[in-house]
Amino acid sequence: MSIPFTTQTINLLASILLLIAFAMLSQRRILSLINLFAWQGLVLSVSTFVVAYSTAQRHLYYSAALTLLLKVLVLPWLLHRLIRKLNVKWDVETLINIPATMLVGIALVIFAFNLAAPISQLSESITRGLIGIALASVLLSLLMMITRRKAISQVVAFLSLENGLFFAATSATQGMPLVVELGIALDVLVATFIFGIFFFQIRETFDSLDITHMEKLKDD
Amino acid sequence: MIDLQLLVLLLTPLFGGGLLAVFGSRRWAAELNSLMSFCTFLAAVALTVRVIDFGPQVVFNEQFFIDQFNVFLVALTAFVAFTTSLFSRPYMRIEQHHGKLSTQMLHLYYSMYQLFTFTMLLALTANNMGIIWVAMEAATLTTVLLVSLYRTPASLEAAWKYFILCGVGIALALFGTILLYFAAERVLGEGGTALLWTHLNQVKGDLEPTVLKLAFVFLLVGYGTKIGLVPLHSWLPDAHAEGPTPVSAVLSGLLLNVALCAVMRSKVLVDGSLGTHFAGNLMMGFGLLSVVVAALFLSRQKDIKRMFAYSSIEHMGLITFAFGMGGPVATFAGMLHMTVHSLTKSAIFFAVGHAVQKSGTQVMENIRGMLQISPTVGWGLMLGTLAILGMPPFGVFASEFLIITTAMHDHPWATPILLIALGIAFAAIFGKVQPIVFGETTARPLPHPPALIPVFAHLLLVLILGLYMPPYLANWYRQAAALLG
Amino acid sequence: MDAVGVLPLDVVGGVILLWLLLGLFGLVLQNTPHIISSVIFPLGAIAALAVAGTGLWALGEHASYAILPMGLPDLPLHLRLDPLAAFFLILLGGASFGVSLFSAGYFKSMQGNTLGLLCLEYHLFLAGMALVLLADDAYMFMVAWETMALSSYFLVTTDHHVPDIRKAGFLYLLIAHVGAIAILLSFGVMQGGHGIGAYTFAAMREAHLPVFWSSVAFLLALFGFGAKAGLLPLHVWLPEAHPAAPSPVSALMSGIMLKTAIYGILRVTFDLLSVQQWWWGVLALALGLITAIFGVMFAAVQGDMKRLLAYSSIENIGLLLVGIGLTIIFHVYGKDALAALSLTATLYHSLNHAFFKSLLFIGTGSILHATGERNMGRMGGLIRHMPWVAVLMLVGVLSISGLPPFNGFVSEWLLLQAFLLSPGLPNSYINMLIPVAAAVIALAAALAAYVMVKFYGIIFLGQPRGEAKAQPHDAGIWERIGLCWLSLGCVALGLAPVYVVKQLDLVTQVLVGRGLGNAAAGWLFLAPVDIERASYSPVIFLLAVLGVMLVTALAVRHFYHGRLRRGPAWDCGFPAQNARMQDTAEGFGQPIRRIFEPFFRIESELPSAFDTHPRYHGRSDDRIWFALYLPIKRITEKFSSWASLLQHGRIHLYLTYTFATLVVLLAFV
Amino acid sequence: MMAMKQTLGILFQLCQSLLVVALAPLLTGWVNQCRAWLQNRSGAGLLQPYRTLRKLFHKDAVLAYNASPLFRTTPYILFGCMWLAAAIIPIIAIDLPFSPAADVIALVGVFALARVFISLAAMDIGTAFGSLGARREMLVSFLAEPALLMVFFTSSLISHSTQLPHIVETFTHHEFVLYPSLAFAGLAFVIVLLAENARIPVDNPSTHLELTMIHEAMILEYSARHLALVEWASSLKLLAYISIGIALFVPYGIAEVDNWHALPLAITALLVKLALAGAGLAVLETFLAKMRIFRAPEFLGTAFLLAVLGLLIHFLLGA
Repeated sequence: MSIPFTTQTINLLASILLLIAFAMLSQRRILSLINLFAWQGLVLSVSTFVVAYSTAQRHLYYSAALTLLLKVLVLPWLLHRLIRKLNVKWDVETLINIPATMLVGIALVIFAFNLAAPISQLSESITRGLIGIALASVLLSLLMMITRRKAISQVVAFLSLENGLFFAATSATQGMPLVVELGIALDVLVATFIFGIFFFQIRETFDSLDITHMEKLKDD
Repeated sequence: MIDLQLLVLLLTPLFGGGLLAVFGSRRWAAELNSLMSFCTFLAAVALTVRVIDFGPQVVFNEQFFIDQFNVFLVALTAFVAFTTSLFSRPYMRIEQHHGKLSTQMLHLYYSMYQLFTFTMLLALTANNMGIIWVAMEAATLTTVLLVSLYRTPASLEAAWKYFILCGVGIALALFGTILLYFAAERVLGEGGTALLWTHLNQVKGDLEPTVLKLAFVFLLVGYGTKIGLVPLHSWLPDAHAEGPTPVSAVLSGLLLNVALCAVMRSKVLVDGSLGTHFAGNLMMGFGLLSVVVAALFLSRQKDIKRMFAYSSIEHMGLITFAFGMGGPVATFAGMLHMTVHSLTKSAIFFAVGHAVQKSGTQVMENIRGMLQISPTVGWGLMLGTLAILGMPPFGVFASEFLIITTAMHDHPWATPILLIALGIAFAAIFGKVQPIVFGETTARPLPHPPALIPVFAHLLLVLILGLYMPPYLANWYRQAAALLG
Repeated sequence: MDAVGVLPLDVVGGVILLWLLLGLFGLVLQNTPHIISSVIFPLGAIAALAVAGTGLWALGEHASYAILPMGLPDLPLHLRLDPLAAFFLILLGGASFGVSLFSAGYFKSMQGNTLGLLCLEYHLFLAGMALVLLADDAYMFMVAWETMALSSYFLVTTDHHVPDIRKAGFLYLLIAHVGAIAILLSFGVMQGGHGIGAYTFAAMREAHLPVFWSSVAFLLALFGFGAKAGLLPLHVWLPEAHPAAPSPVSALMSGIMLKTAIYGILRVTFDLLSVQQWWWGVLALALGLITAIFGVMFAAVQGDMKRLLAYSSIENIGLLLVGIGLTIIFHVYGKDALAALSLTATLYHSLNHAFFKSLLFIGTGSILHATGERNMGRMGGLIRHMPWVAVLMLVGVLSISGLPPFNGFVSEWLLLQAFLLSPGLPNSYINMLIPVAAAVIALAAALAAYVMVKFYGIIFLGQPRGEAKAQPHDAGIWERIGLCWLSLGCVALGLAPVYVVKQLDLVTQVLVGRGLGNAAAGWLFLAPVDIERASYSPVIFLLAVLGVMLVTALAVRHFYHGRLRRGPAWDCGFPAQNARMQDTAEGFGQPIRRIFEPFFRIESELPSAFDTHPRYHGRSDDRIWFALYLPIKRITEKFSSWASLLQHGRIHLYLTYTFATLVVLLAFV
Repeated sequence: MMAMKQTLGILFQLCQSLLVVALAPLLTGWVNQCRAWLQNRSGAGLLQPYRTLRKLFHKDAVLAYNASPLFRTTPYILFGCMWLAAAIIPIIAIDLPFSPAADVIALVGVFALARVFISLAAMDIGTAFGSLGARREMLVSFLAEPALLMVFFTSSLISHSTQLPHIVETFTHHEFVLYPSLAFAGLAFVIVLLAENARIPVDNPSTHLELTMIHEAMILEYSARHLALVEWASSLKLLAYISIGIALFVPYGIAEVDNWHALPLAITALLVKLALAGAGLAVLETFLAKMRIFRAPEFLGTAFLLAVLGLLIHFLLGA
């Protein structure tokens, strides 16, 4: 039998998602980082849409729309605005140099796939192996959070982590119950606002968004 | 009937949050805060009584589930939230008087306090693992702003760390939840029911073990961050030390319990499905690690609130260990320890709060002779410390006795480690608290009379629990322990 | 007795309640201190007497039980009063009666709020000790035990404004806590069966442990109770805490609380554990000997009178442990008569020690009030200002030096008899060890006499050294009553050994299965085994000496004259002599320090020959402190400094922890 | 028969008690006389101690201003203790009615009691020499006392009794056995005897050189009847010690109670033994030299060691 078209598309989108995650990991400039994030959101919503179409679940359409609205339009816009307001320096300093990060990233992807292999074996739904990809992208964004030095890039990493999760929630499993998704979405939104508040507070306290300033609290 | 009670329980704080969002800057905001908390407490009592009478119940087309286990946490949460609101009334006034807080900040504080209570109650009563997650996230979000209330660099830093670390943790927990759903939907089919704990609990035998293992790892790491298990604990001391004291009290007194409750729920599922003791062993490992490392941390602390934050880590580790061991006695002991720890620790934080206000610093070298300036604060701190250190006849000793004796029977190798850690903790904490309470003082009196009824109320309860446990309470605990297995 | 319908246990329980109530009253009556001192404390004393009486009554009775509807849900509080507990109750009541009466006078001058608090803690302390003796399950025992520790800690730190006292209190509570942990562990090892119900002593008696585990339990118990008793090397808190505490409290702690530890060891070894091993006895014996010698050596070089007494308590605890060790050995080898003998000696000595040590400690209290001094180097000639205290304390001094016809001698005599009758044990090593042990005991006893001569001579005799108070006043009426009671106890225990031993038989029968009896069936002679072998009659002894004294005195008066002139002291006709020519406390102890030099950690600065104001300063410290405790402290600190590297302040690091934890867990499941 | 035995016992007891009190100064005199002869002096004669006592009793007592009652009672206590000790040791007869009142351990106790009191009395006045003497006395005794106890242990382990009468009985009535352990014990006992009775090489009874004296330093402040009693007590002590030695090591000739005729023999035997012992003591004192006070502990330590060694040997050889 040949794999149905929808599944092919979803797999394609999944790989694009992973690709974008890598791109973000290697990205040096904040603006394009945010754009990538927006793209990731787009991919996410499309894949959700496809899943919704193929499994004919009404509420997945909603969540696809929600994703489109939130992750592609609102959040990037907010971030852009923040950057303009706080006129952050354009480029991102990383703690570990990019190539090393990439290598670790690849290792992580392999790790994630191995981990997910047994699971995807027993999944008879249309979306085999997507768990692995979701897991990989989650781990990648986590890695990105560890390696980035600016508050904003950390936040973006955090949000893309949420994207990975969302992908797992919608595509890998045919969508969580709607209540949950709404809740999640709400939380993400609020989180972003609070992040925004923090940026301003941090900015006015440390007059920089470099979180290496915030290493005073420790045991010595 | 019961759904009404639940509705009241949940809506009161929500509504209160709304009210205070409007009137938060009025002079009587504090009283309103206490009032709402009191109403919540009443609702919780009513609910508890009902559940004890009629056993576990599900309401609102199964979205909410109340059994002996979470209802006891609900009661505890409502009670401590109430006493804390009583304490925070004069405390915050004094802070304002010292010019540390502005009215807007208080405004934020009061409304957030109510919302925080709401999220915790939601997380406790929700039946849907997804909703539990949402509530936990919301609890984080509400407390983040409370931690950074003072807007000092330190508090900002603490809040930021708290936010990021717990955010990440929670996100991982979400992944765990998704995996859970992924496993569940193949048994329970698509749609709403697949995340309902009650249903999952019924079919836990058929759930796919490999997935659940994976899921539990994510859930444990996720919620474990919130419990403050070593090595995920890093945010905890900062947040406790830099936030306002009432917030520290509710954080370590309540939020940690709520997170632990979530972990327990998933543990029940996972071990049920695996038929092994996988989750239990993981929890025991984390618990033991937390106890030991926290004990080692204690002796180097300079900041008093930080020190007691570490002691919270230690006790959470102990509880996790107990729950990990499982079995009726250990689980019983774990819940008992949850109770007494919440009561004692919040009492300690109350006393510490006033001690800090009197001496104007959190650095322990500069807090001296509390007995001299105010015996109540001094004795409150001293007795609270002795209680938390597991000195009989306080209740903490009772639960520790149960935990240790059970461990001695089931896992003899663990007991010396535990006891040595407890000994180190004793030396560290008591050696630091003693000069704070005794000796000559440098502190100054306060503009407002401190509220110390909560302190002694809590300590009295703990003392009673150590000497005499009312039969119905014991039965209640037993039933809950039976539920958790 | 059951015709009355009241069991001894009920009475004791009532008294304990009464004590708690009195304590609370004390707290309430803060504003009327005179009532606290002159009403509540005497009432507490009477209650104590009731306890002693009940103990005496319960000695003959069967064990009586009670279960309180309290404690843990599945482990209610069990109480049990058997002869062993009864004996220690007698000890508790008898000694604390005197101490409480003394306290009534001693705390008179204290200010209200402190006194109220102290009254509460004091009676809580008494109640705690009584409950320790009654406890019949692990939880009850631990609660009582720690209540005792806590209340005594607060009593020790009564005067908490002095940093040293705070330090002493902390050290005390810490070591007590460590000991409690060990005790808890040993209970855990001894638990019988499954579930929390296995922690009743009854269940433990039923659980017949394998040799290995019962040895573990014994060692843990020895450690735990040794920490409370001041056994080497866990003694360090004792010489700090006893001087720090108010004197009546030191009296209670040293006289009674240490005995609860002895009680614990006896309870675990002979009651809860079904079989003993011979090497336990050897271990206890060796530890006891070391402790005894160590204690008395350090007592000899002390300058602070209460420290001196504290060290002598360590010595006596050592002797008691020697007795226990002997008992174990004999019991294991089935020589029950000898076991009974040495056990009798042990119990007798703990009773004696309770009396004379309390006596001496409260005596130092009176001295402290009179002179405001604890340093013997500034005392002297007090016998002329405080005759009551002087005479009564002389009794205590003679008793503790183990001199006939006082009580200290009887127990030492019994102990030495036990040694003398020992040969014929199957194990040749022990046969070799025992005479040496006896020698060490004799040495310790002789040294004790040395110490006490120093103690009494420096404090009460000679000329006043230094600038102490001009006119020290004698003890008040309450204090005198207390002192009288205790010294009477010393004399009575010394003169009526036959009766006491008869009572003790009831205890030894329970523990080692047979009593001593009295071979010389008569009240006059104490003959533990056989009148042919050994006998002792303090009464005849006393009468003879007194008679001779009387006769001589009269004869001298009659045949010659009783003329007497007063004049300046001759002292080989040295012209300019002053008080500074007498031995100081350090001077008197100096020979000991010189002989046993390697045991001390001595730092002393001697004045040069041409010093116009020569000042000698010397202190001898405990090597163990530097060799054992400081290293432990350092190690812990090192560990914690390693731990604190975790908390490095960098959020990236923290995220990495989360990440690493996740990956590791994922990799390994 | 029983009553007869009892009365006899009482009679013997009385007779011994009086005898020892009467005899004690004579012994001292004899020892001094021998020493005089050995040192080519004519000596003061055997009865000199009696004369001294008489003189002292006649004198008026002089007491330091600050002397306390303790100081005044001590001589009597001393005298009482020593007399008791000398009275219950089987010197002329074996089972005296008083002897069960105190076995050897109690005997050591008696000596200790006396010692403690004399030391306290010495510290009472508060002179330099008094406390010096007291300290030295205690220093000597805390080593001598256990040694003595060990000596007693050895003999009582052999005779299975701590009652001197029974020890004596065993040694006299069983067939003669050589006890190597007793040899050690005897050696230790001699040293103890020297030390306890303030004899050279530990102390020098006939000097007032502050650096050397121990016993004398303690009784410096005593005068007249008090001094007399103290002196008498110390000669009693010497007698008691020597007769303990006799009882332990050469117990032959000590009478049973139940026959009259043994009495004269016993007394003569006693006198002979005492004379020999005294002479021996004198010889020792003449040929030994006084040692530094801080060598004394080593000296007594040897005694202690010897005694313990004897004990161990007893355990080893069973003899």
